[in-house]
Amino acid sequence: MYNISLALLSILLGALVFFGTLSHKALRIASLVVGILSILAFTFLYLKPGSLEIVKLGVFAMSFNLTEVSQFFLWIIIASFILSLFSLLHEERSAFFYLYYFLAFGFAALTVMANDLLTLYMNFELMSLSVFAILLLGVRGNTKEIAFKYMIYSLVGAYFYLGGLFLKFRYSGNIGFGPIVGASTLTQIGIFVLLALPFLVKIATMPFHNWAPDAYYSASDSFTVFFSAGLSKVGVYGLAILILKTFTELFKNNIYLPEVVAWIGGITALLGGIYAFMSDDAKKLLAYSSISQLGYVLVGLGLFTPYSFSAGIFHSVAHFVFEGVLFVTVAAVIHRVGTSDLRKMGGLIKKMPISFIGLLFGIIAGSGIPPTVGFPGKWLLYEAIIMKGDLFLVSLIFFASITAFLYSYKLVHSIFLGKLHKEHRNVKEAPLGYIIATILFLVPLIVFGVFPGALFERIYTFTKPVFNHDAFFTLNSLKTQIGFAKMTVAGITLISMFVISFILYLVSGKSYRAKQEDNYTAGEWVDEDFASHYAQEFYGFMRKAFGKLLDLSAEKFWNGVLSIFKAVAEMTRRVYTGDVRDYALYLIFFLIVLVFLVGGRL
Amino acid sequence: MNIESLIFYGVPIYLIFMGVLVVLTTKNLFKMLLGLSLMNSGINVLIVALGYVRGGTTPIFSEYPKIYEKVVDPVPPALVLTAIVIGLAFLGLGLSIVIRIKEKYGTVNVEKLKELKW
Amino acid sequence: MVNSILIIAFLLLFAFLMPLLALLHKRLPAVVALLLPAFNLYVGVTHFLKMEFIPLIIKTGGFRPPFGINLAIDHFSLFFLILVNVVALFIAFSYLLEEQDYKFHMLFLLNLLGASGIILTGDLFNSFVFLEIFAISAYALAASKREKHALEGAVKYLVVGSIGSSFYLLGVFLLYKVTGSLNMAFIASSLQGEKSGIVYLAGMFMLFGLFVETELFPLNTWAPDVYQGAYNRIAAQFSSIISKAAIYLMFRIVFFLFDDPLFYKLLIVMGIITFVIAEFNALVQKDLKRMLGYSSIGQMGLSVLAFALYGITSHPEAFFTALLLVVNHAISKAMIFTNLENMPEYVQVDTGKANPFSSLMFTVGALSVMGFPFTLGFWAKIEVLGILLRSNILWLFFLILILFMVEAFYYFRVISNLMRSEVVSVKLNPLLTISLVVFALFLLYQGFYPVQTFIWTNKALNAFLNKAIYISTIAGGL
Amino acid sequence: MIRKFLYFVILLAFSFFIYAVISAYFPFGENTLTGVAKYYVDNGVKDLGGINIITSIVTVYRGFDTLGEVTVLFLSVTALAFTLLGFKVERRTLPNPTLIMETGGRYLAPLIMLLGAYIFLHGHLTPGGGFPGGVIIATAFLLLFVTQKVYKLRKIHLTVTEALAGSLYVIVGLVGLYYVRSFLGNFLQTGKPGYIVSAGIIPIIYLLIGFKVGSELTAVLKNLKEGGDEH
Amino acid sequence: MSEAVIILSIVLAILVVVATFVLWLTKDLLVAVLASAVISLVSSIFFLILQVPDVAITEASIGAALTTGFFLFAMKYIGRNEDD
Repeated sequence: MYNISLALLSILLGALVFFGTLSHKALRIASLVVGILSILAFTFLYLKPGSLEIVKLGVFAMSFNLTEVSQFFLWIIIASFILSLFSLLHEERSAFFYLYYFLAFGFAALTVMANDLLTLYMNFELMSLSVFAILLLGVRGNTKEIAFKYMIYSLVGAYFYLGGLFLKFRYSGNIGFGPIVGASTLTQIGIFVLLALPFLVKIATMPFHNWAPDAYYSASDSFTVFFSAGLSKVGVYGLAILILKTFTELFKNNIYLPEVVAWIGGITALLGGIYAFMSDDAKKLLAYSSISQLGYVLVGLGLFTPYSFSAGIFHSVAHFVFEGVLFVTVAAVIHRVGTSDLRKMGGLIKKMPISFIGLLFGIIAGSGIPPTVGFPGKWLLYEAIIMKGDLFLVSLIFFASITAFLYSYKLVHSIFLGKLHKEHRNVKEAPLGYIIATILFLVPLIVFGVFPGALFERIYTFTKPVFNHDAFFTLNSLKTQIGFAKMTVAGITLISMFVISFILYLVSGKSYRAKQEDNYTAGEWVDEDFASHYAQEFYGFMRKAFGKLLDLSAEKFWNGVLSIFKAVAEMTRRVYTGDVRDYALYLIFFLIVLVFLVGGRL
Repeated sequence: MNIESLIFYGVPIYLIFMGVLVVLTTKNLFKMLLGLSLMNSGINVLIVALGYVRGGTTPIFSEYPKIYEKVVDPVPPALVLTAIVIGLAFLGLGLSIVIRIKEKYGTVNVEKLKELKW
Repeated sequence: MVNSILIIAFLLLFAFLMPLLALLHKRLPAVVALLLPAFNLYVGVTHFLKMEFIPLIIKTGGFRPPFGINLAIDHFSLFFLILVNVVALFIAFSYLLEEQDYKFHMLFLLNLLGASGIILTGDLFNSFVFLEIFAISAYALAASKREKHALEGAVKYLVVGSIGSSFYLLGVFLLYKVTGSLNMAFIASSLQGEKSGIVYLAGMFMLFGLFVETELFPLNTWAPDVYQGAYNRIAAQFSSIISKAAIYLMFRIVFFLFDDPLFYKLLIVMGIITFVIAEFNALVQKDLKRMLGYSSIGQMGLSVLAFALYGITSHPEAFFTALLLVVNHAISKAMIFTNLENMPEYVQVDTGKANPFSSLMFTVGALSVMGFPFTLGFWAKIEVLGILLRSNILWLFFLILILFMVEAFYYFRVISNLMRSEVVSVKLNPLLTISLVVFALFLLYQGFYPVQTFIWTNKALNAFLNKAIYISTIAGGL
Repeated sequence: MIRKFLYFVILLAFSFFIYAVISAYFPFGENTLTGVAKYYVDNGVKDLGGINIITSIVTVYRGFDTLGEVTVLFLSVTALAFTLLGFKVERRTLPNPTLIMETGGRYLAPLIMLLGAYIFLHGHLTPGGGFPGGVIIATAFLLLFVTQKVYKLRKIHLTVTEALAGSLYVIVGLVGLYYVRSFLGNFLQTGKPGYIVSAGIIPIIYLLIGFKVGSELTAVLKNLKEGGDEH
Repeated sequence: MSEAVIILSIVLAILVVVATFVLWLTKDLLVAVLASAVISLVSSIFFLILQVPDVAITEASIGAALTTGFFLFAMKYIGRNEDD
């Protein structure tokens, strides 16, 4: 039994769901359930690491190998896929959507399992293609343009990757993940940039990010769970594998490259956060938050110290968990409310309590508060940067995490708190699938928060050969040269603080419980249709502060590049004047040129 | 250079490039075809002239088995026969297309035949 | 094995008999136009499989070369013969039910005859005759729609092409004057070593004639107009039969007769310029067929570039790449162009209506042209990049890479518009549907497991590279 | 006007350059027959028995070319008819031919046809051959077209003639393939050079070519005169 | 070649040059067609001078007679004037 038949299985399941959807609603749900179960069964029964597998294409043999790293990320992808399927049970899409969905999963799995660069490229391209197809079936916005934008970004990345692949082949003689020997540092850096580009695009690093908000905004809500929590991990995996296996020496010896990569990550984290709390659409906000969180991951990977690297990997898991739960809950809310515009929501806390809990924990984790999964990674990352001594970067990250607080608060407040809109009076709790997914997401959110060691020892297995550092963690505590954190203690302290404040709130004098409808503004009644919801101009003042910053957009830059190409084309096409005499003139002049090329020999 | 080569090489080459010149400078498709046929006949004459042998006779041995020792190269005429017929064929097709263009566009002026460009 | 001169003989015979057949029954010409490519295909495949490495000489007129005209058949020519006839069979089969005057099928057959003759013949002037046959039939086919745009494109092609072929004739005759023979092998054997200047002049004249047919810049100015104006099947014929036969002749002549760096350098420059300009122009086109036409031109330039790289660096892979590109482009473009038949309401690049099936077929073909993984084009693209890198021209490598991105850009723009365009249900032509599916499956299968293509291409490659054997087999007698 | 003159000067200079090159490499008149030409001149009559070497080359040695050439002509006729398909012409506005023209044309045309037949029958003995003969026959019809007030020619006759002639040409080639294992090979006795019945298949081929060319070119003239046939 | 032939061919060459100029510069297509007929006639005489009577006959019949006929028939639809 081969690992890669997971892809085959997913294709089969895709076909199954396809026909199920064509036939009947119940059959669709049934086949989806079958899909969940069979993938789970395959994962737990058959997936076995460390077995090299070859698929002969006649002239080229695709080689797959499930190493520790691959396995680590494969688990994330499978988990996010299955959890997103739970919420997908309640979405009714065209049959092709499900087919592409399973295909995307299958090729993502193959990409992660790939054992050489070309195999990785082939499956990566097909993954992008199926995601492109899914985005074409999106639900909001101008899906045509958005899908096209996504495809072009990933294709440009992939083509440069191909160039890098060939350069690596030229210098090292193979297309495996092995190191490049005997090439100058500059060449290596160039090859690294080329090879890393598609993955940077996938994790939406600035300035390659502007496909992401639109794509997340337009795509189907359940797919975004998989998209953000699962598929972005392919990018993380690619970067990790490149840094771990191919460019280790480069990152060890060169002093500038890690700094630069880390700084790009930091800037991404900060700007992503700012854009996040500036955006008024729930999914765009989450998209930017995802971008910013992946910025942390990039900082961790790029900085290339044992702690930072482990922190990056760990934080990518954390990203999977809390972005997953955020997207699921928001998807639930959108499923019920019918809009993704934050300004049209509010006060849903009584209506959808479980979703509220889920989202609350999600944002707590997202802002990195113990005892949630968001904390250990960030803590370790801070430690690593401080040990590296790059204080500017520390401050950058610090500001970034402040923005995380801001957008988290905006999210929870404008959806669940504040005044209830009257058309939402009879909104019910989210359907079962969403609830299950939320709860399933909450488990790792707490567990890995309290016992990060469980993850860190997996990570340790593949960071140790590179850094050969000794273990810095126990099951529930982290210890570096300059700091020590025990998750249970930190968790208990925070929880106790919560409890104390709650008790104070209870014992402190009488409090009038206002209904969600009756709000006062300056001591006067407001009639129903007056929108007193605070989300109208949430953080409006910030817009003044960051005005200039918000104006600069990478989109403009890329459009400029495109317009340069088009200008060249406008020039070249002028040659084809529709006049026959001009054509004959070209002929004759070309003939003269040819004869004068011979010239000397005559 | 001697006068013969000036005539029998120069005139055909001149014809070729006059044909090209007519194509380059006229606005009229019909006249363009005239120029092309001019070019063709120029090339034919040039080919035959290249095969000429001074003092040679035509390779028709009327009183066989006597074989004349100096005959002109018999291959170029064979090729030129083909080339002439091909030129005729080309001309017929070109004329029919030009007639249809006159029917559709109402003109054979190439400056008005610029609907497909860029 | 069937005597392969029967290919040409039967094509001629039935072309001549076509009026009488049309008198017998209205449908008969279409059927004949379907049967003859099948026969050619049978002959070609049997020869390709059974033939030894030594080229086969078939003399006409009862005289051995160089006195009589001979057909020289080796795996290389058979490769192209099979390619051309496969596409012809595909087109003829797809349009079997189409209402057309019998003269149209006659022109189709004669065009195929010209292509096959160019591919099979071993005589230079004979190649000129066949070149004229297929050029003139191509003019007529380009005009066969008999509407404004078709006629305009046709007349442009006519003027440009006739100038080109006249100079080709002149070049051929100059070669005759130099070597005293018209047989390719004899000319090649007497042109080995140091060449006099007039040979270069003759070569330039001949190439000048061929560049028009192979759509190289700046002699390809007619091509986009023809592609835009003509019927879809004619556009497919242009991009998959006519230009391919011409490029075959160019390969053979340049490599056999004028094996000289000057010509290879020239071809490299032409190829690069053609590819760049064609891709850039395709980027800003509004009309879909014109865009596809520019893309075809670009592919021709790319394959010529690969071939010329072989001449410079003498890596056999380069020429292998050229052949692979030719095959991939022939099949995928034939697919795309004939598929346009199914989406008549989609003429602009970014607006229109289409039905899902034809959108899918377009996507498959476009992916193969772009060289997406698991299509045949992928291997071609890989080979191109590999050979560019191997010949140590990094700037060219990255230029081609960026142009691939441009190509992907305009194709995916069309694809994303097609997928989201509003659905209309057109009545699909069943035969066309079948053949489209067959070709699509071929592209995908060969993309996944390209062994057959590689083996056959390799055989053709070996036959082509051993020109010593070719020359000695034919010219050894003298 | 300036442009015209500029082009003229450039092309003149270029043509002079070409002229210089060619006359430098191949001085006019000084060439000795080498290669195939020499072979043809020496053994042509022996091989085929036709005393007109050019004819022998055209029909047998390079007969394949000639077949192709016939094909080109046929192709252009087809293409012309196809392009003019459904092309309507208004009745011609030329003045009616006078009595002299009509009578003269009527009596001249058969003679011209006879001349054409003579030319392509004696192709292997005298200058001329199938193509000029056919063309001359066609010119006879041209004369009739121009001079006769009403001259109707059934399309079907032309079609059948050219189809039969062309296919017979190919069949002659195939017979050669069957008998002498070579397409268009000479499978007849070469006979005694200089006589009308000699030179193997050359007269046959020229006969067929004559008929074919004549009918084709007549068809072209008919199409050009009366517009395309409607579909 | 003998003197007379050379003189003749010089005269013909001058005739050709004149005819080409007429063909090039005239606005009347009929004149142009006649000029091209003259040119092909002259070239057929050249063929005769160059000792290839076969080609001469063919060129005379095709180039001079038939091609001119084609052009004249076609001109019926196209019109005499170049500028329209």
